Amino acid sequence: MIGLSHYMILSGLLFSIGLIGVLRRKNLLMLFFATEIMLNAANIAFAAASHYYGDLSGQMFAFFVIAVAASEVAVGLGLLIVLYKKNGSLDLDNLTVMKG
Amino acid sequence: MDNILSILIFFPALAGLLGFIVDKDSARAYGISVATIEFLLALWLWMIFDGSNGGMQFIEMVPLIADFGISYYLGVDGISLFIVVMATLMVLLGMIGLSIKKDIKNMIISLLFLEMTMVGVFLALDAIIFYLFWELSLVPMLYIIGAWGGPRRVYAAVKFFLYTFFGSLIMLVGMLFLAYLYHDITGVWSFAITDWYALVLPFKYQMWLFIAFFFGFAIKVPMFPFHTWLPYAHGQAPTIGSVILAAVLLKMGTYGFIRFSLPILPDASVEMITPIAILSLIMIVYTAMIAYSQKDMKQVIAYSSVSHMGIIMLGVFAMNAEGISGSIFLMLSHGVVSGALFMLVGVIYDRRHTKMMSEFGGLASVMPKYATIFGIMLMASVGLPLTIGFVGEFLVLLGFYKISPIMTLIAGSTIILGAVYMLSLYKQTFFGPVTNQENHKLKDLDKKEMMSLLPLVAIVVWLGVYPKPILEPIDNSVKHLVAFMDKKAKTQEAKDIIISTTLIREEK
Amino acid sequence: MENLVYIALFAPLVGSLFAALFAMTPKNLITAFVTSGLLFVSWVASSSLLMYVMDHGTISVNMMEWIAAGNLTIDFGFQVDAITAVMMVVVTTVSTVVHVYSIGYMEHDKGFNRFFSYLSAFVFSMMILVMSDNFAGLFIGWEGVGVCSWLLIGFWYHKADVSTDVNPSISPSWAANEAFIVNRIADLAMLIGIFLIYWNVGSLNYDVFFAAIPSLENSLLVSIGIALFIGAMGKSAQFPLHTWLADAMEGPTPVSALIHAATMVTAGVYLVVRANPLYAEIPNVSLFIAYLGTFVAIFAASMALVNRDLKRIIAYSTLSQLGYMFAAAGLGAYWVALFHLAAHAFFKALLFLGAGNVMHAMHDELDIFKMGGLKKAMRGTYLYMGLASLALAGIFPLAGFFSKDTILEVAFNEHTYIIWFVLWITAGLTAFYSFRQVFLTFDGDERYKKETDAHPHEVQNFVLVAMAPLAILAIIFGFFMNPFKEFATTILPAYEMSEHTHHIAWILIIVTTLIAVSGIVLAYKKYANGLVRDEKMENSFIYKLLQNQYYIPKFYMEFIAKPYKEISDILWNKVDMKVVDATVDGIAKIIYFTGDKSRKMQTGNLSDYLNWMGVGAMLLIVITALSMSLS
Amino acid sequence: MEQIAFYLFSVLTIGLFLVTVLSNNVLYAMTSLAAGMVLISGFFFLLGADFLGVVQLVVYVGAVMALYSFGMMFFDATKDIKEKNTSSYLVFFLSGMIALTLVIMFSAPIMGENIIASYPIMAGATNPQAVGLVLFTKYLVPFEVAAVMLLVAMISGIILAGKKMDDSLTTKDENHEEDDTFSRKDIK
Repeated sequence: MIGLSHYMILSGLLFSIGLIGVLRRKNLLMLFFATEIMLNAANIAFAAASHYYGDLSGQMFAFFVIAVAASEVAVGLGLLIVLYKKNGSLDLDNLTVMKG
Repeated sequence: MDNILSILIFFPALAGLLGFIVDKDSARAYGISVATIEFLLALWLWMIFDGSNGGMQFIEMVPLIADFGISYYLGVDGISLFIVVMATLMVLLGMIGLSIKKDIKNMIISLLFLEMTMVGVFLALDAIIFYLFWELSLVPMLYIIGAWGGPRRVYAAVKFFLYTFFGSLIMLVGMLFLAYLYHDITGVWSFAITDWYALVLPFKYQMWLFIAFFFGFAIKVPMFPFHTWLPYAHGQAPTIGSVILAAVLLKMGTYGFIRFSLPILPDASVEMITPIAILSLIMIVYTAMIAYSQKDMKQVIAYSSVSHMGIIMLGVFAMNAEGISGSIFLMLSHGVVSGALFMLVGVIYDRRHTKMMSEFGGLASVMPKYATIFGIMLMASVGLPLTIGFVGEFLVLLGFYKISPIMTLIAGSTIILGAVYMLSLYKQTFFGPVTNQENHKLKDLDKKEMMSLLPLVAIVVWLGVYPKPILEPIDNSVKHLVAFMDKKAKTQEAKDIIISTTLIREEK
Repeated sequence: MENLVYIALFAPLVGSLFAALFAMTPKNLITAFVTSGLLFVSWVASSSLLMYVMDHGTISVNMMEWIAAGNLTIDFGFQVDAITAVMMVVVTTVSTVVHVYSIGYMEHDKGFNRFFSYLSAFVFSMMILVMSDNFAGLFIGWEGVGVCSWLLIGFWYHKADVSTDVNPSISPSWAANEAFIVNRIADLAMLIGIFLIYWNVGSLNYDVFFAAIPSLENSLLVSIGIALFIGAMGKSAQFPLHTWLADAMEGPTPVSALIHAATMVTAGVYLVVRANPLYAEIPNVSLFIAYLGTFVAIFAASMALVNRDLKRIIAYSTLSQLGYMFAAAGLGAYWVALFHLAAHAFFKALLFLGAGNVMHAMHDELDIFKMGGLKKAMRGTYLYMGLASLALAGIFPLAGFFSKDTILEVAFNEHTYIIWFVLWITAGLTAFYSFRQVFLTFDGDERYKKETDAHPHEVQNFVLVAMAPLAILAIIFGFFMNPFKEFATTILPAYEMSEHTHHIAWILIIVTTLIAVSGIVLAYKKYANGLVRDEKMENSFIYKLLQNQYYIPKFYMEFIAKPYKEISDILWNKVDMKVVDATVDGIAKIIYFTGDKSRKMQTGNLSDYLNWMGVGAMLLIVITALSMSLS
Repeated sequence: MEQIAFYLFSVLTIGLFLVTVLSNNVLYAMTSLAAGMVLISGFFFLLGADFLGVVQLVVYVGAVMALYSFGMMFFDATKDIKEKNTSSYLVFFLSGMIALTLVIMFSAPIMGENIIASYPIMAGATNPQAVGLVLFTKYLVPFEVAAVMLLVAMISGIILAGKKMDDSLTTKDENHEEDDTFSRKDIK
């Protein structure tokens, strides 16, 4: 029987994969992809919790997470385009204006 | 008038806001008139104050954040009343003697805001309000030192700010913990100091709280070894800054001990008498010696302030009415005297733009009035009887004698060492032939300076000869406090000490 | 009668304040007249009080409350009893004379008005000292006279510091500071005594304290007695706090006469006499006082033997006579001490004022080796000084004879033969140095013509007239010994000689007179016909030792003043700056340094930031996991 | 049946996402991401959250992926991405540790025993119905806010992406080159 723990572990693994992406990749677009993975991992956890506790709040959260993700993509892509126009590349290593 | 305390606090600040629209040339006159009104208000408060009542008077209370027991809570008793009067007086006289030309408007406004915070600290009965004013007082002072100070003003101002700020943050933690304990015991939140008075705390907590408060207050006093910000601040601050700093801001520390540590944590206070007394003794002797080796007049007075604050601390921890009353009186007298001395150094600095004693000599021949007033203040500073300095010093030493004769003997060396550095200063500056040609053409005190100094001379003599109008209300409040501490102390040991320090030995 | 008390007390204050109004204006004779007049008023009031007290006993008045805190209440209370009345009359007499004298002496001084203001302020302080009915009031006067003495010693503050070879006192301002600081050391002990009294008796009033003495433990009384006596030692310049007195001669001569001979320095004696119920209870301390007084008597006399400074010789002789007074007081003969105090005040003030005349004539030259033969020019002064010196030497029938002789009798009576012997020797020394000074100054060849360009002249007549009361008192005061005794012993314990002493009293008198006379004769032989310098003696060790005051000032300078300055400098430069402040700055620097180092973490590269975030996130998760598993 | 589906989906999602994260080619990465999203909606269906599954499909696979694809047109997607991965050790260590701790935490049988559902799933209503009921009652305000947020995001996306749209990147670059050549000539 599949329990809550299974989903949680799966979600944890997916989240870690996303984290690997966030940490490893230098291309901003790939970072976005990795972020999406992490968000989705969280969504699975929400949905699973919602299912196993019989409470709809988890689904509601997942729903809002999706909304946020959508907005993020919209704004983020816009920013990426601006950035690309400015720099001609999406490589993070080129963005060091905040060097202290 | 029920809201006199609020008026007293916020009148200068509101006037300061209005000050932004005052013309630059009339800013000083505006400031003086505001400070005069404020001083008259303070005097009026004194007039309507009931001196025989040792408790809080003119209480104002408006809940601000009811859930956490934070309220706008003011009150005045004999302990705080005179410090407030003194603070308003020193601001007024400082403004009269103000010789700064640069950005005078900003200076006046800063001073008025500073006045609000100072009055607020002494009138607040809610810990949060107290803390607010306590921290706010740093801001105008930082500005005054940083904008009008000497060549190393930025270093001095930052050091002053960070050092005292560090201490008060620890104090804030103590306050929050105390409020938490109060909630734990009574089930309601309250930051009112008078509520905290009712709290009987376990000894272990008292010690921790005492240490937390100690950091906040001790750095402000400043106690050895936390005193090193003071010489820099005084050395670099403009005259008015030094005057206010020495006269009022330092008193916040010792006032804090009396208002918080003693009544809220009586057992810990009794326990800590010896450590604090040792620190105070080091302060007294050590800084008196350092003062002797200074070459800058202002530094001498700055270090002498530390030395005198040591006596005040000793009096606070004498645990008897004589000592505590004496130390409060000494706070006032030190405020008046050191304020006057700083003004006097300012006078000579305005003329010569140096404060080095080696530059002077023989000033008594050139500036007799100046030398006379300086001499009177000097004598008050070394605690000559019939000047204001003696009463407090005498009472403090008398009070502390009951705790420890040996320590009193060491502390009493202040009357010798104080004379040593002060007379040495006076001799180097005022006596001997006029060696420096530039000093020949120095002008004696002008009207403006006389206006700001003569009232202080009058006070020095008046309160030295007849301290009763001030000493009596102070004493009533202090007796109230000591009786309260005795009632509240938990351990028998502390009770014994508090009782025994007030008793005259019975005849056989 | 209350009004008389207030008049006697406040007349000098009014005079002082009046003169202070003119302090910064050029010389104005009115200040001198007003202050002198008011002092005369005070003298009249004091004398009438003396009469009144003789008939009616003690007067007490309470002016107002001064300090009240806790259980402590201190009033401005004044009481006039026999001791006080005597002191008041002595003080006002001498000070009135000195005031009038000063009109002549300070004639050309720029600070004429200021001088009178200070002088009257001093008299006021002294009056408070003797009239107070409690120790706090005494302390007011005690410190007040200290300040006035500071002001007056440093009156010529404009003089520059010179090395001790030129002037052992360095400068007036230096001497003033020394006097003030040394006195403060003693005052601290006095304060401790006051605290002890308060915490054990609950009041500082003399009467309350004296009444409580029987109920107090002996060890406590000893502590109080010692503390108060140390206070007295400072003001009365007893060894080892004596160095300031000789240096105090830097002040104008009338000041030396009034403060450092007649009144202020006797305050210590007054205190011991006043506290006689205390000292009567603690015989050991009293005996110590007597021995110390005896020691100081001969110690100071020995220094006076070789000194060449006119005023310093008189200062040492003052010191020596104070030793006599303490010896008497310590032996329990309080009224004798008081009597000697009064007699001494008269003839010593006279001596000083005479010295002032000489100084005036010699244009401030003080070296007696450079004088000689002045009697031609200054007959009146010669007379006065000779008279005063005779009195000082204790020659019948002058005042000093009676008082000093009684002290010797007392010493004999108490079977403290060492004290008697030392005091007896000192009597001889006293006679010798007094007349050495007189002869060197007034007799012999006129050395001043070679050594200086002074043209000695007698002072104005009114000055000589003003000095007359002192001269008369120096002559006749001794005959009042019996009435004085009667009067004083209404308050003080009556000291009676034993039968045995009575029997041999006349032998003692002869012996004492003999040594005094032989001292004078020796001085006459050696110096009356001119100065013969004895190189060998002047280079001898003892001579040098005495001339350098046993090297005590040097010792204090080298081992107290200089090390104190050095330690202060070290504390400031090394400890405060390099340790305390450096620690604070060090902490700030560490914070700054870590900030500076960790700044490099801010590469600006988002990827690095993300890595750091990952580290942080992991730490948080691990902590959460741990805390959850633990709980 | 459920178990089979769960494990199948799990393996596939993990694999696909790993491809996304590790691939150097944007196209592969995006494709595998889209596939992974679809599979995640499968989990939602498995968990009975039908509505959420549909939303996932519509929003992610439909809208988001489309946005990415359009976005990619601006960037040169055919080239392999060259990155210098300096500290992949750290990355894998960190992520591995996090995964490990998360797994340990979530597999620990300590949590969630006494959680009480505040909005229980209504019996007899289908999932979309229940979602609708909760969404438009309890979560109405957040819902509206989310809507506004989406609107704002849309506008900002348009504005950001539309900035300087009138001068194209390629022509701009050419112009620059021309400028450069001109300037070079001038110098010569």
